Amino acid sequence: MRDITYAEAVREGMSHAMRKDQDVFFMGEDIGVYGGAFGVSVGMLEEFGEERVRDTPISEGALIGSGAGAAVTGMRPIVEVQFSDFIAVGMDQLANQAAKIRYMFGGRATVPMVVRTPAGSGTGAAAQHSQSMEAWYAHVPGLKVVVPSTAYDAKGLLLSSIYDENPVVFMEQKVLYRKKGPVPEEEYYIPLSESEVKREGSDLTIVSYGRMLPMCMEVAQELYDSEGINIEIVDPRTLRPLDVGPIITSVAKTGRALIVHEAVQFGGFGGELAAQIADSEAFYYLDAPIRRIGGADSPIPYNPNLEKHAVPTPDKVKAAIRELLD
Amino acid sequence: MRDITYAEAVREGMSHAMRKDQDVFFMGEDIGVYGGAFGVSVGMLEEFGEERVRDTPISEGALIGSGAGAAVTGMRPIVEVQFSDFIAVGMDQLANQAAKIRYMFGGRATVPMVVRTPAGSGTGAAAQHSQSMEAWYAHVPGLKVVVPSTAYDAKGLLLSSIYDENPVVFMEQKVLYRKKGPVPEEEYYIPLSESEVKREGSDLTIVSYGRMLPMCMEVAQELYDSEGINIEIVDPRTLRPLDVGPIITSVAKTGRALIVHEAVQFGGFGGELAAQIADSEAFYYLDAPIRRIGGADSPIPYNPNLEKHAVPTPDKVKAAIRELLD
Amino acid sequence: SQTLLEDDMAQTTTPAKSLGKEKLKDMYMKMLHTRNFEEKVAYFFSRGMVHGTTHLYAGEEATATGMLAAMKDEDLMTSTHRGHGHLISKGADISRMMAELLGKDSGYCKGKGGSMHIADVERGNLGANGIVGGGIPIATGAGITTRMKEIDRVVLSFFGDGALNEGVFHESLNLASIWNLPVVFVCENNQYAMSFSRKKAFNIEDLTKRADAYGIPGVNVDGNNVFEVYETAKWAREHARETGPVLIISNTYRYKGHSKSDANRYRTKEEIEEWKQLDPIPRMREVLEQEKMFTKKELDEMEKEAADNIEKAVEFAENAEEPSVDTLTDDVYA
Amino acid sequence: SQTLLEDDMAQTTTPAKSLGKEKLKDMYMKMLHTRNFEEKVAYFFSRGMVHGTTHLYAGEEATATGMLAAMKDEDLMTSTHRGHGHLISKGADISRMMAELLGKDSGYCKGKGGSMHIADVERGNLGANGIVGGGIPIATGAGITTRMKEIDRVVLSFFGDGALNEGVFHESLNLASIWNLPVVFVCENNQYAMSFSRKKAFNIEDLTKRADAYGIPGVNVDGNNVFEVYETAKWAREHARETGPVLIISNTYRYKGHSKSDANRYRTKEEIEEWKQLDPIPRMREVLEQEKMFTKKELDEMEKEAADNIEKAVEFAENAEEPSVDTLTDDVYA
Ligand SMILES: Cc1ncc(C[n+]2csc(CCOP(=O)(O)OP(=O)(O)O)c2C)c(N)n1
Ligand SMILES: Cc1ncc(C[n+]2csc(CCOP(=O)(O)OP(=O)(O)O)c2C)c(N)n1
Ligand SMILES: [Mg+2]
Ligand SMILES: [Mg+2]
Repeated sequence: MRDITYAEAVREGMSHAMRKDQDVFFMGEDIGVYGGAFGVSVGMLEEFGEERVRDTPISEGALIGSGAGAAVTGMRPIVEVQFSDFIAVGMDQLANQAAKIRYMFGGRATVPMVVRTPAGSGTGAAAQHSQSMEAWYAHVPGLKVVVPSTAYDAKGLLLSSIYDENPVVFMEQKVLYRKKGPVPEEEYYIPLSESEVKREGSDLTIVSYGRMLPMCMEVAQELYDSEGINIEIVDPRTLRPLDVGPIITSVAKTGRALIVHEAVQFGGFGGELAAQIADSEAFYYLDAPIRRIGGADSPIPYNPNLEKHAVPTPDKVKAAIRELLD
Repeated sequence: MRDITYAEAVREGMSHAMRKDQDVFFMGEDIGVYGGAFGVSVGMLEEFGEERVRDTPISEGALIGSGAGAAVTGMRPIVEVQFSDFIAVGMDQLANQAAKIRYMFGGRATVPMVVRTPAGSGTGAAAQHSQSMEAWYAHVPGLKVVVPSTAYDAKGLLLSSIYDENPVVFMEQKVLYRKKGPVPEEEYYIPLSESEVKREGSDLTIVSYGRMLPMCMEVAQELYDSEGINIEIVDPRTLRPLDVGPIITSVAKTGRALIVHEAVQFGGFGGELAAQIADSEAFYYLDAPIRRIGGADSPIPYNPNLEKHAVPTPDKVKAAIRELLD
Repeated sequence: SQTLLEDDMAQTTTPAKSLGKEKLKDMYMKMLHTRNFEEKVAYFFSRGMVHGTTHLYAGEEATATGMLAAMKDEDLMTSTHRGHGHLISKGADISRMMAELLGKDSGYCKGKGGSMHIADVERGNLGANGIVGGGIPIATGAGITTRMKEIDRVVLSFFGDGALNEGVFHESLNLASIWNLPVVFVCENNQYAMSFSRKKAFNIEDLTKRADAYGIPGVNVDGNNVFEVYETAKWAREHARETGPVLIISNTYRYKGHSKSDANRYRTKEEIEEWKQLDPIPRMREVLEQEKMFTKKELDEMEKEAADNIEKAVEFAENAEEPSVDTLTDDVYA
Repeated sequence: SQTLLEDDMAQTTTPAKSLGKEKLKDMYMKMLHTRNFEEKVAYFFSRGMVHGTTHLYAGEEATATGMLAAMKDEDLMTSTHRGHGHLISKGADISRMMAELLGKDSGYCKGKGGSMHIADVERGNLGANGIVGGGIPIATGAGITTRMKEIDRVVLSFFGDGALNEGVFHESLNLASIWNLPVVFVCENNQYAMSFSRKKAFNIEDLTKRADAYGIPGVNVDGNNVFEVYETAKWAREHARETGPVLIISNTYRYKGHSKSDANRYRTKEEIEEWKQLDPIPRMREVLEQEKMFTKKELDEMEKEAADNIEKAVEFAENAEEPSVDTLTDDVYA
């Protein structure tokens, strides 16, 4: 299997679907000739033409809302929001319209739309271009929320998202865009709402996703190599609807849970994860408190050093592991 | 002390501030001659005039954003968003502008604005007029989030919110608007970020706020009267910044924690509460899993019976208490 | 763009005859059904027999009926919080509408949507909307589908004068314009957004200036004259199909309070009475009589039939089943 | 509204003399500072010496300088992601700007904001903004304060052509209009929103039609002619103070890529070259020479001085302290 980047994997996922299915189209700001702010869609305008790769004005409300309208009437739009922070501009159309249409209409409509959007900090773009707001979307019944942590997952989860009948917020990870990993050339589907054990271990369970997942994998390997600590890592991949089973099973096995995400810790998705563990049979096996490591309680700062410290670092993760194992 | 309604308490809080301070003004949709969709501001136009009680067009982005702009330049605007669901329309201005201005500007600005908004279901207004989205705001550093559960708290917390130097989302509880309670006539201030033990007990801790608080109080009294179960109830009142101390202390004392809120359970603020308990010294005193009861995993339905079952009911709370004490 | 309401109000522009008896009867019945439906709902609410709130269309019937009479069955529509009239004119089943208002399982939304969310996607009704302006982007998206799939149809998007000041109105009209989408945007200017007068909400007298800002045609129409609305709608449909979007400002008036709890403090009884002189239903009847399309008796019979139909709908709805609590979390996901 | 760019471009409307030497020097220096600042920042970025991204104002200097030269110190301003020029023309300290770009503690935002968030509220700069159109409601709110406190000042709100299609533009201009707020809205139409051509983003040629929709004056101005901008700004300021908001469309062009990573695939070299023929800085210089306000030598000296000042700012910034990691969560709350 060749190695390609996370960004290329996303592009391949979109392209497979657009090649075989005329109902799939793609719209967003600067996705055409510019190739997307992060180069994800380079070449797609040339392959699919202006009708199916639609550059839009800067109008996030109409962008998300017209995606929903196209979806309800038979298309499968892929809507790119250039930075996930800008979803706030179209939040009503996402959360009050797209997410609720099916339910409000008594099940008599579907909204098969994907909102693809790059999330996270690490690019020096500061407070309004660096957020990880998955907790917002994950709180909205009717939405699905997917956060891929590898190139392989990105392609397979994106294809499943495009063919899902519900609105999916697909949160790509900016700083992973250039990270390479093995990805099959052909089309493949990773089912939504299936958590994956990304590393097996027995001493402690880390639940993490997105950009933090590879970081945790490295920390785990390092601690294994240096100290023989044996960490299990579970990646939920889809946050809503959440497949909590493998998380509970893992924590019941290891007796220790550490949750790591980039988003601001307070009110972040880690709260949901901790709460589900704390009210499951795993509770009875806990040998230590359930620990979370999330982002600092501040907007993302510009200064590179501050920015780095605004999100979980390997050092913080190691320190937490040691404390929990103590 | 006379009894007045929760809505009257809110009006009194606003009126005190507007009488003594010309910098305080009030804007929103239909707050003037109409007196507000829930009658909260009846009579205020007459007392304060059109300049200080400003009816606005239906433009939530400009409403919240111009509130922020007025606040940064020296006013203390009270902005009413007619139903809290509509905050989604102006979410960018709230979360990306108002909340972040101070930090982005290196602390060289303040945004003393209150966004008052009625939240919750129970009025038959269905999916787009019934939400409780406190978890969204509580995840945003820079915002404060206040949810008063009594008329007394409403007035005292509102006055503190108006005089706070930060943007505050003040989530009024629709179905409590007509509920009466003792409220002093004079001006008084309840500090933000102070949790209150609303009922003392020893067997189990309920953490609840807003509309669910009085319901939990009734359940607790009933169980005490009928079965001698002695429940302690803590009301955080301000969700961000959270005063978690009294919650931890209480759970450490009772060994059992039940969290009750109206908002959709998955991804709700209860996750944060559960997670903080599960990673505190109270963890070591827990005699049972940490239980949450939140809203159903659906938008709010129209049918009254379904609507009633979409949020925690006394029966569900009682059942959970019995289970935890078992 | 045409001249304003004040000038046009009195005149009927089209010989009704040309529409034919069947069509005219259909239109008149729809207006009657709407009026009777709303009166019945008002009664229910005044007696506390229905849950929630509702926004009644009484007084504005000519807009929905005139617009939809010029549309084809396959045309799509987005509606508003004040949507009963749109639904009835689009051919919705009044019984299932009433059942939805009573929160019943056989209602359009299985009792989950209520008045503000009635939809019937299969028949081209993409839904009422509780968010002011919320349906405008959705209509725009339906326009994208229509163009991409090369379907010969248009999308009709209703919204109020209040919605003209929402950001999504602006964004959507621009998008529809640059992509030449087949959308007929219809602003029902009933002079108020809840309590807020159009005169305070805008610094322009002629709301079609909003169309100029997107380079699309804007037309004022006497929204209480069903024939004028119809003629304009016919033209607009053709323009939308062949060229691109159109904005129609249909100038009309709401008789009832904004919603169930409205003391009407922001307007005068006199103003309401003045507008009632321009009631679209008697005005249509007058034309039908003048042009001798129907006899007085026939028209009286229609009126009775319409009232009876509403009673039947009520009976259906009252006897319909409540949804089971077990369905609470059904239909969140497909 | 005035005629469009294409017609006006060549002519200079004002005798520069009337402004006086001091003012003219100040304006010329600001344009030079801006250009030099941007060239320096471009260099830093091309060498990977700065973090993040940046949006350079080179080519558009006459708009900021002309607008702000007509304003008073006490006037307020909201800026954009492309804000360095606004700041410099508002009189910001170039050293503290540069320090902010390098993320230093003595930068305007203590290194927390960076290029996209430089603000100086005390001196009336209510901030650059990372959200397209994000500053427009804030300017509107500052207009409310100004009217309520009866302060004799105006608010200037800059934004790009791309921002014209954001919902908050629409909502804010309407609000400012109905409340007669003293806001001068300035659209810097540099022909592109990132890669998206104005010609594709709008179905109107004359963007001042957007002003008509709110019943406020709209004026096109040659944004590369600092004198024309200045004259328009003077008029606009008076109108805003006395009557209410104004929309100015300043037609100009950006020389550099949209941000650091831009291959310029959406425009041609020829187009860029054509616009460079209209470079606002030589055009100003030419007028200053023609009207004999300054000698060649004086002008050359100004150019050198401006370049030197930037070097000093760089030196200051490079030697400035990094913020301590302990400050990470400071200044979230007041
Ligand atoms: C985003 C949003 N803001 C406010 C409201 C509350 N609201 C419901 S209807 C209405 C007035 C709407 O006026 P208009 O658009 O003119 O329609 P009309 O009711 O007159 O038919 C308001 C303010 C809402 N439903 N959605
Ligand atoms: C709400 C929002 N959408 C998209 C972006 C990404 N973005 C930044 S600048 C820009 C183009 C802005 O164009 P314009 O307003 O014309 O200003 P210019 O860059 O040309 O000065 C875009 C799309 C953003 N920052 N905010
Ligand atoms: Mg109206
Ligand atoms: Mg531009």
